[in-house]
Amino acid sequence: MKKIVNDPNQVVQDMLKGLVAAYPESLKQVPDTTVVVRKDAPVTNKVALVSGGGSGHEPAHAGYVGAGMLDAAVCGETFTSPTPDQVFEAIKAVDGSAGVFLVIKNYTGDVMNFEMAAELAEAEGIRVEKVIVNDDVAVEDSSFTTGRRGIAGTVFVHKIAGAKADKGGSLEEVKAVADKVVANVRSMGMALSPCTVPASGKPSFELAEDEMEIGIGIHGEPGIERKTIATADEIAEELTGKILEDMDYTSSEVAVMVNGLGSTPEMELFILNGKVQDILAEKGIKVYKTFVGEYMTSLEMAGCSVSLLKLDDELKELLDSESKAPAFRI
Amino acid sequence: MKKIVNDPNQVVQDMLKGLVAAYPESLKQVPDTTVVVRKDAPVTNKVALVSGGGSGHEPAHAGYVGAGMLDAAVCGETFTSPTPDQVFEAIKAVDGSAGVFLVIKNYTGDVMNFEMAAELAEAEGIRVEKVIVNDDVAVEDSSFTTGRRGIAGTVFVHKIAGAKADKGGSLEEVKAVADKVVANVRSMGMALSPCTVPASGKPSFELAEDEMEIGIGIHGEPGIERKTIATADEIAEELTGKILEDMDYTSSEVAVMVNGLGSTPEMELFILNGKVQDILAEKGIKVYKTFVGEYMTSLEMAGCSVSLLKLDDELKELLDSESKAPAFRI
Amino acid sequence: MELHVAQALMWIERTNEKIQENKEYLSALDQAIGDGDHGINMARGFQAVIEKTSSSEYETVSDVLKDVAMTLMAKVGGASGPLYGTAFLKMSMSTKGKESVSQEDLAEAVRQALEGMKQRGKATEGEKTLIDVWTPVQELLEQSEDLQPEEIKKTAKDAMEATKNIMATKGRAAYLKERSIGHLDAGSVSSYYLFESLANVLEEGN
Amino acid sequence: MELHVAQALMWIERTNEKIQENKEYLSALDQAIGDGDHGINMARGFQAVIEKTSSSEYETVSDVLKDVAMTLMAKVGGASGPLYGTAFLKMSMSTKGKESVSQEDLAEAVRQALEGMKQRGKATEGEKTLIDVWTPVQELLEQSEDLQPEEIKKTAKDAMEATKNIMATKGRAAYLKERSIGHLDAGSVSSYYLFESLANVLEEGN
Ligand SMILES: Nc1ncnc2c1ncn2[C@@H]1O[C@H](COP(=O)(O)OP(=O)(O)O)[C@@H](O)[C@H]1O
Ligand SMILES: Nc1ncnc2c1ncn2[C@@H]1O[C@H](COP(=O)(O)OP(=O)(O)O)[C@@H](O)[C@H]1O
Ligand SMILES: [Mg+2]
Ligand SMILES: [Mg+2]
Ligand SMILES: [Mg+2]
Ligand SMILES: [Mg+2]
Repeated sequence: MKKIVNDPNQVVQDMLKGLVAAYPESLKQVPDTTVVVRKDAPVTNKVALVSGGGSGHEPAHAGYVGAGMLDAAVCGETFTSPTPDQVFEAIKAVDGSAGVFLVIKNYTGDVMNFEMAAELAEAEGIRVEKVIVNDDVAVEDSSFTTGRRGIAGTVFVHKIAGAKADKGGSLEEVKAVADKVVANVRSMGMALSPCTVPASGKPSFELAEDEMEIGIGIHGEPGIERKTIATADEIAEELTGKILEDMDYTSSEVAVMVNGLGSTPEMELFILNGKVQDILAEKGIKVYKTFVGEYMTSLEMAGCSVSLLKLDDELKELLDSESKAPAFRI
Repeated sequence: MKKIVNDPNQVVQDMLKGLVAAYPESLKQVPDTTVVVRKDAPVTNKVALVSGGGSGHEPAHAGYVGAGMLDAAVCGETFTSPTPDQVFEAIKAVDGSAGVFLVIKNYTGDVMNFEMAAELAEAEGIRVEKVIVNDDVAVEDSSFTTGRRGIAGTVFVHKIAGAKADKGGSLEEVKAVADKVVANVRSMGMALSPCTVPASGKPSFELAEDEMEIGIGIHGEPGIERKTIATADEIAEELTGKILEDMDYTSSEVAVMVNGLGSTPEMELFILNGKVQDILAEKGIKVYKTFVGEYMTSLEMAGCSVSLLKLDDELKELLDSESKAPAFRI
Repeated sequence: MELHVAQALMWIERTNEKIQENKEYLSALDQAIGDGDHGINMARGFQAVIEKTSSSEYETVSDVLKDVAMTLMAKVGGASGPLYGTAFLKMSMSTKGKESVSQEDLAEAVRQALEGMKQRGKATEGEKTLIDVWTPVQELLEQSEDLQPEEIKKTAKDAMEATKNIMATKGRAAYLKERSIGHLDAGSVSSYYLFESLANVLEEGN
Repeated sequence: MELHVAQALMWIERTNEKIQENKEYLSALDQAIGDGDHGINMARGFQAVIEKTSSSEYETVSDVLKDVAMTLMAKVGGASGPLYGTAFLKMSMSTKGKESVSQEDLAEAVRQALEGMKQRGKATEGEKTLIDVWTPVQELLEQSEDLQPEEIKKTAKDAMEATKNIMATKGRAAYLKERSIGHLDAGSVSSYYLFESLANVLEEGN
């Protein structure tokens, strides 16, 4: 394992120190927690957004804290959901009396820990609502199973629900628009190489020199299918195809996100994007806005995901409105 | 070699297609060239900035094209300086009658190709000035050799000279402020793993599992020293120490850039930044602004660089002024 | 068969030892069909538990279990943190006010723990989770009179091993569907350590 | 010894063959002390040169050399592109108007090419660059009467091999300082191919 770290068991605390040191004008850490909040938190009478999850997905989630997006990010151990007490600290730190909205990615751990925190908060009289993001079409969507994972599409939820709250939306309105994003966003990912959690020191899986893993998550879990490595065009076809199979985007307008998982150069993301745009154009799907870069990573995994969000006028306006989060400036 | 590409010999053209498709509202490609310019180029009566170099350093340089930064980026083959005809095309495409300013990184190839283009432009009556960026303290600064390389500090030149031009600075004024940045910026890098140029398919060098390379450039060239891998704190000491040895930053204000070379997770960059900030604080150097992320990469190389720019009031103001470049929004 | 404060503490210590010894093994099991952190999570949690309990004085078993619950809840994270946290919290509540814990009390405590975990995890038996170990152990405690600790161990072990052939429908392993078959469930193995340690402590106490 | 259009074209073809055959080798040499693209750059450039010259009609050697110059300039990039581009441009200018190119003409052309490259690269002899091959070849052409092509080959080869022991002060290899010693300079090897091919063509022409 080759990493720029000190104590592999202290990476999250060390990271947070360096993070708030980088952006002291906009972020602060709640003392003795792994919670990062807006410098001006709590913002009175604004619905506050709290998200988070395991660390290792940077810039998610702390990079999305800022006016127009999140009020707090709760940073768990690497790839491990944060504990309820930490989420509760975040809720208390940002509550501005208009209620707190939780953006949760659909993993058993995240859901349980955030829900327990919500119970603690409600017991103290704080109004809490939530959305559970499950955009990953690689996983079957079934009520009898854990269901779909939340991956890069979550960033659209942060952006759009954050903008709604910023514009004075009520807790119900914020929830309504977040639900709308979740209903309209789909993602699909693939990997060329695994990643190594610092505390474990071992690669998450092994792939031969000519193999790729399709339907990968963002925690180094194995994907749904192992295949011979393909060209960028074929990968674009496969990822986009799976998304379009899942939801009908015909004659709609979309936001596209081509997300790098960690070590895939931007060059390759742009090459992939070229083909994604061609595919959408062929199908008569109009692209309103495109995001190419690292938005939801999996440490130094090589690979990418494609996300499509179907837009209406409300979503477009909220997507375009100002954000001051360090990792998502609009 | 595991990469998301189609034809390894066509990666630059394929990348540019996907890049302008991603940002159609702000970028356009000059037809039949590898030149990316602002959508609204040429901007009349504004000094135009042209930069570029080999590809593989994304978001450099095309990601820095936009109001407030560059007018054009000339994209060479991977790690290979672009040819004079391409640079000349860029100059012609952005010249708005106030002169064209070239930001060149100090590599023999870049310098020669850009200078030849400047000669072609001058022959056509276009006024051209230039700056040669040489921030890398890993390399000895001597007039008898090639001299220092230009690395991540170049991004500060783009930002600040770009802002000066944006505010109506004359060609001479833009050159003066660019020279000031170059005089005040120093960088130093290190790598944990090599990178692979798509057309070559072979890693640029080999490093054992417990080795790191200090004083690395951004083209996969070997560094100046090979060492046993160290902790983040030790790496911060080494990189920052080398910079502080080279220039006296005592009681000055600085901008800090902690730049990832490609596959180093943001988590590690922030861990490094934590220690860099401590070191600067100890020395009484005040940090005005910090940038942590991937600004000047070397494909999927693992590693990082640290840059320090000594600031005065003019540089602060220009650093803070608006930029609409996709990869550098302020 | 009776559990006092000293034995409750010893139960937790033995469990911690097992977890620390098998940290890598638990992570490797989780790696195969999950995200490879179960050993790291449990080791971090039980390390903190031991630090807490070894520096505290306890009057009742319930108090011990409560500290275990709160510490696990705050230190484990992931899926297993809230589940084990809930389990110990329910056991603490169920044994509240009791001087010592009989087999009957334990059966009731484990029943409530299991209920709590099922609710928390929206899981039921047969989904390849730690529920598959807790369920038969709970039934055993409830049904057998004059139970031999050895039987707890055997029941937990058999149940743990049986998770190998189940297809996961809850937890991360569910993403793999059929591919999850043929691997042990990591959480079931850590639950087995818990009951194995309990049995050992009960045996020694006899 | 005399060079006509047909021989100039053959010179370029032979050089191209050498470059394509040794593309990987040139890159490997550049890898060791540079950035590993010299073979890729030269192969891309000469590929384009051949496409251009094989589809064009030429009246003079100077016209051939000009197309070579412009194509290399536009296709190679890096440090070698402007250098070789300048070299061929200077040779084209120097031979302008000549029906055929004598040894004397060639000596003068190479002298001007060398001057142009030195200026362009701000380099001089002994810095471990292709200048170290062009310089002795230029001297040979100028000084020897009735030159045997074999001698060009030998001079270029010796000079190329001698770059191994030089410490680089120009080009990327200069970053390595002492560590650049012990490796051949990639650009000197491609320059050797150029002169080797020239010698072969001249030999055949005799
Ligand atoms: N919904 C659930 N209900 C009950 N147990 C579950 C559930 N999801 C996961 N588990 C248990 O948790 C274990 C995984 O714990 P751990 O690896 O620590 O957390 P995570 O899955 O968040 O990485 C699984 O092996 C399984 O036994
Ligand atoms: N300043 C210079 N003057 C003359 N020749 C040079 C100079 N710099 C580099 N070269 C030559 O160019 C060769 C490298 O070419 P190439 O690898 O194609 O370009 P780059 O160095 O830009 O990657 C070197 O081997 C050397 O012979
Ligand atoms: Mg986990
Ligand atoms: Mg090069
Ligand atoms: Mg796990
Ligand atoms: Mg080279």
